Amino acid sequence: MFDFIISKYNYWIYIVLMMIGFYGMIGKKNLIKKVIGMNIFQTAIILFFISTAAKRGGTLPIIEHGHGHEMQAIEAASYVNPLPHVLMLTAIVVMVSTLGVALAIVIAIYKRYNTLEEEEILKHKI
Amino acid sequence: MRILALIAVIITGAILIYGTQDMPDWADPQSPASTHVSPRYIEKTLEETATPNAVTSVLADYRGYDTLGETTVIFTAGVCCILILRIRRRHRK
Amino acid sequence: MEVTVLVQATDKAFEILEKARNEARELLYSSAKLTSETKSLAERRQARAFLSGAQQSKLALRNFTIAFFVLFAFWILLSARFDYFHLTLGIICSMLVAYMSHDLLFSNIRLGDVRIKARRFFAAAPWFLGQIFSANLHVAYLALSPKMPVDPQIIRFKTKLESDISWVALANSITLTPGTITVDIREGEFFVHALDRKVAYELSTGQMEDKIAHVLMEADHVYIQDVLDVSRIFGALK
Amino acid sequence: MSVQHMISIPFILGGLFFFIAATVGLLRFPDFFCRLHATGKGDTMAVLLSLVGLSIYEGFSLTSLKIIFIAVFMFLAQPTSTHAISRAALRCGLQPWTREKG
Amino acid sequence: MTRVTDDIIIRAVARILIPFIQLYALYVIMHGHHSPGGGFQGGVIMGASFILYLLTHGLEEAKTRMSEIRAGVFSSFGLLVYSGIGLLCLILGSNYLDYGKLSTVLKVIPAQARSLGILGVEIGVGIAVMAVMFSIFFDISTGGILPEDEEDLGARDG
Amino acid sequence: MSLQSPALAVVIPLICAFLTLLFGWWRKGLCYPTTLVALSLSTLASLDTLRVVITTGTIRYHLGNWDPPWGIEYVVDHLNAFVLAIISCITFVVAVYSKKSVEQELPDKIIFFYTIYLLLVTGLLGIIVTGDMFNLYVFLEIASLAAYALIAIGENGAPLASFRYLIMGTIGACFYLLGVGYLYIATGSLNMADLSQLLPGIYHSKVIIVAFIFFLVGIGLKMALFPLHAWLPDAYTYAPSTVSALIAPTMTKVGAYVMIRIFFTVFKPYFSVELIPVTTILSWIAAFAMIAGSIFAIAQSDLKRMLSYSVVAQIGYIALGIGLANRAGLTGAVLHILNEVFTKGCLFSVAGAIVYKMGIRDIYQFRHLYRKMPFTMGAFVMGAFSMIGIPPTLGFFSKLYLILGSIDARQWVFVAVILISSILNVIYFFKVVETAYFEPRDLATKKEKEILKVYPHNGGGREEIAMDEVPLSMLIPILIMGAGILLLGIFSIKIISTVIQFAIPSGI
Amino acid sequence: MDNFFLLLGMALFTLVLLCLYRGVFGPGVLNRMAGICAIGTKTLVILLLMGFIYNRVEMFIDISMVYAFLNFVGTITAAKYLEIKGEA
Amino acid sequence: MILGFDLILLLFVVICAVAALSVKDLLSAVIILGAYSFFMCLLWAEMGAVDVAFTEASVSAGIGTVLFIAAVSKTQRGSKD
Repeated sequence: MFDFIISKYNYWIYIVLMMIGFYGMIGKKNLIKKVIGMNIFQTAIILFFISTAAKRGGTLPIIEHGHGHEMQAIEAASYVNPLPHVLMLTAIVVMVSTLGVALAIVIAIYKRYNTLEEEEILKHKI
Repeated sequence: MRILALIAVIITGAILIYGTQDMPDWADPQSPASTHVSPRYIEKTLEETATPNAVTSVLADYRGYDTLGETTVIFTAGVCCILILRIRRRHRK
Repeated sequence: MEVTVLVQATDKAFEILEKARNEARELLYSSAKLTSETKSLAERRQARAFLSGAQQSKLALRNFTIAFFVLFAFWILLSARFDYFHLTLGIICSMLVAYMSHDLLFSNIRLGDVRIKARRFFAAAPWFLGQIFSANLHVAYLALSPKMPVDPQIIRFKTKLESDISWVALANSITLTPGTITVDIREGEFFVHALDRKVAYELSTGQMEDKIAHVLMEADHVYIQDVLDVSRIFGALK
Repeated sequence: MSVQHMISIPFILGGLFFFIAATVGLLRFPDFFCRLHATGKGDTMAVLLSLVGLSIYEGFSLTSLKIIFIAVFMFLAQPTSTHAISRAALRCGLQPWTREKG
Repeated sequence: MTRVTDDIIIRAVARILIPFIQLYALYVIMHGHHSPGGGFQGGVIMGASFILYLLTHGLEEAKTRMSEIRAGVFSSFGLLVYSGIGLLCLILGSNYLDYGKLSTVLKVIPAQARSLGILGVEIGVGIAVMAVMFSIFFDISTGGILPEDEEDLGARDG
Repeated sequence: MSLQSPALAVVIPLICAFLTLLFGWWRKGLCYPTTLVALSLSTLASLDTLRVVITTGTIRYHLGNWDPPWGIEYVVDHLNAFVLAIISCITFVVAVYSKKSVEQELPDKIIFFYTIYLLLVTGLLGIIVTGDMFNLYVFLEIASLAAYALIAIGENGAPLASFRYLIMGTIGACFYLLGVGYLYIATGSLNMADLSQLLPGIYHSKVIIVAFIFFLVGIGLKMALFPLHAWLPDAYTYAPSTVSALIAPTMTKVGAYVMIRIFFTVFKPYFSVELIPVTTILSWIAAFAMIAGSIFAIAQSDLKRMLSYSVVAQIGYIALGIGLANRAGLTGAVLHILNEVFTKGCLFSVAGAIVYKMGIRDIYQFRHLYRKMPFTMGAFVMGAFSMIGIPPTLGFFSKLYLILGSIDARQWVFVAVILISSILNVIYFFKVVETAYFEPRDLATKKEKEILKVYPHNGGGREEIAMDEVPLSMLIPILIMGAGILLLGIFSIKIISTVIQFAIPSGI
Repeated sequence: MDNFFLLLGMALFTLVLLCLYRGVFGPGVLNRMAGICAIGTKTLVILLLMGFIYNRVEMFIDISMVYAFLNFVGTITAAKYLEIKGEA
Repeated sequence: MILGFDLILLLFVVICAVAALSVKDLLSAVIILGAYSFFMCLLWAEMGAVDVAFTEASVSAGIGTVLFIAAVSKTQRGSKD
């Protein structure tokens, strides 16, 4: 059991982070807090993906002596898996785009209701 | 409401923990994720794209269409911000 | 030795030219007042162009060239690749950045000054480093000693330095040296937070300011600038 | 372990010492302005020493020059950001702590 | 957020740093092949440099370097570079985004052509991201309200 | 060129989106023509794709010329091509419709509106065409971001509705991404075809089950499946009318398409039907959605809100078809997607037209509308018939297939649910039709007199009401959609025999 | 030497934890900013240390440099906010 | 991956996440979120994902924080939870 927990500890932490972010998204009433929760949530998922890429004894996915003349055989096992990194680069971009749009909408809401608390906005009777 | 959120969060966490049990160990070099598709990227990146950085070659070439989508996403975000916020103020004179 | 002699000489020159400088400054102010009465931005811009006119346009190209070389050196430092492809890229990129922001990097520069400045800077650098080191020991002593003998206070003094770069140098040096950080600058007046009275007293002797003025050629600079400006303004007014 | 490495170690340890001093200062000093003394000065020196040590360890190359460049950059940026924060604090109306007021 | 700071130190330091940050951003874009980085990261840093300029020198002066109209045009232009390279491959008779086909135009081996294609794509991404980052910050920090005497993107009627 | 048409269908709107921004900076009036050209070209490309698929079978298009598990590929089979064609057609028609409405509602934002419009279409088409799990996520985000922004520029509570949609949509997209990650960690592949070959070996792994659950929840959020639909009514109600007419027919249906794709292509029917009983659960949820959505719709007096709840109910129909997981049921689901797209497009366009002409949305103010806008109301009636399922229209056939599917599955409850839901549909649509057509002319109650005072142009009273139809650029698209419902209904057997019967995933 | 760097990194992390105390609990925004600024400088060194442990310093220098740049930008922004709006 | 660093950083990340969500002052929350992003960046650099770390350092920690602060300056700073 202990071994089981130790061998996957990165995943446990990502689950904890994801729960924190998820709670921030649906449990908090302040709109900016929701956006912060969203940020944490998405980062947690990125952490999960990067964790899948990790490889014991692997180094960065940038080929050493890449531009040299000697073309040695490249061992795939000695480099970290690059594919999740690529996916997560895209996901980070999506994250920041969503962040920008969310903040723009928050500002639009604030212009209209002059508050950021969801309950107070609902009192306005939309 | 807050209790409901907490319950939803805990259910999600429980499902995730349930799913994690069957995952390969962390940083296992023999996991399917590291053996099925990805080795080719590392082994062939120099040969096929003349780019030592495997991440760049995958990003812009092997999966270049994703990157086009990614750039479109950010472009969309920029135009969205303009669309939502920007107001043209009339000339006073 | 040489350094102190130079300092004294420049200080002398400074004193001698103080009077002429004040007169020239009054003239400048009055002309600036005249121009500021013209309200519209375009006219003001024109007036500014008139005042700094020919020198500015001549300097733009030189600024660009110098900025280009500095940036290209920076590129080489970053890139560490010497094949033709990357060097060409470097030249293009440096030119691009130099074109975009040459007026940011060097607003007003003379080649002759740079050499002297560099020499003086390297002459003064050990002193600065020593100051910084002692500052850190001071902080470490304060932080680690059980009694923590701090007696903070804010002092203020007026500086005689003029250009913004020398203000920056002074403010950052004050921040890095023992027991003081620059908190605010309002119209040439420095607000400094000092950790105890002793450093506050040391600061008010103005040793730091003199050093900075010397290194950045503020004293000589004022002299040369005055001569140039006065003649130009007189010429313009006549 | 070559001579180069031997020389680099004291630098790095010196950097570590100043880091410790700065952190302790950050925690112990009585008010915000005094804490800024710790971060503004201590960290700058510590970063300088550590980076110089690391660049000595790396040996003479463009890489080590780059490391030195980071140190130079920090020398410019760190006091400036300290100044910016402290100025903001003063503009906010934060009163400095003095021994008389306690 | 868009007013000029009256702090001369921050302004001067920003003035000195901005060209270096910009050159660094270009370096990051161009050296995505050999070290971490690439179009996106470089574009973000470039955008950050303009944001720093906007923060320290105020809106009016920042507009002389990067206005919202230029940002809009640049963002479209960057994406056009990317999709244009893709279309070029398609016109040359291969699939969309197959840079290997560019070797017929560039007169190099296909692997090298792919490398150059990646570079071109990265430049496009960098331009677009730089402009969009500035644009988003511009909109959020001003709340989208443009100054009076400015012409908005598309103020002219057709 | 027809080999390239799947890529062109997506890339042309994308490139034209940038061009729209550039042209708009030059001349504002160029935006609308550019949009039309882009969408018509895209529609042609997608119709060409459909033709190629029908004649030669599945198209596999390798982007960047890399082989599938390594690169991204487009896989266009019958299902894809069919959905691609209908989505691109409807977006084109709505684009034609949009001109006047946008000029009235959003005069300042025309350039950005059309840019985002094209980007939304790009996203939707990209989702449909792709054969790669992660690529789908990227395009899903493009479409979603565009939708958030388009909804946020509406009136009243639009920003808040859009913000809620954003939060819910982000949760959905992230759950989807998490599902992709779980599949990736278990198999190491992202390609749908590759996954469907690798997955059967590890169907009993807990990782796969969790991934499936996350797909279900994530896509359920995106397609507003019943308990997760909370964001939808507000968002569709407050959005500008063109936006409602664009998003309501497309977004949720694309979600439904993704659900079919993942349930039956990525996971084999063996997994989703037999191994875990998720389709059974889905069909029960769908049954609740049908009833609840219709009941909510009855309670509304705002036309757009009523239609929004109707969307929830109709999503229930589609989900029921997916949940039944047999040939007739899936045929019904795919046919109902077609029906939904055209009907909801028509109905929301009519709602937009009424807002454009009269400025009213409350259905109790629709008195004598048929005299003022006979063609528009005719199209509305056609849409309502299709929603209810009156025989020659498309809705009848889709419901028929759903009922057949239920009978096949021996689920008599669902037959009853479909019938009850149809009756509820009759109730809420008849309310509108009654007010607009059959309300006696001189029987204005006190309340209605008040309303007439507020809206004096609503023709009330005894005087003869002149015909006052919307401009042609709005009317023609509405009529096309209205006629489309009828024609497609008449030719539905033909459609099923040429396309849909091949679109049913193998193994069912 | 790797172990030396590892130990050094651990020591720096301990310091970061102490700074994080100021960052999380520090009364008011300003103290938090000071704490997080202090974290920034330490992180920069840690990044370089990681580079030495991986034996690929030249890759990590870039990150460390961008870190330094953007930390500066962030601090200036926050300071400007406080300057305009005041501590409330 | 460097095991010791990994564990410590995961701890930091969780602390920062909790703090960012529980602080009442939005500006503080945003600044702590910046620190969270910095730790994430370190974590990824430590796992060998240099490109992702680079992106995170530039995007989340740089632009993200700046955008958040700009948004807070355009709205209000207090929060009820």
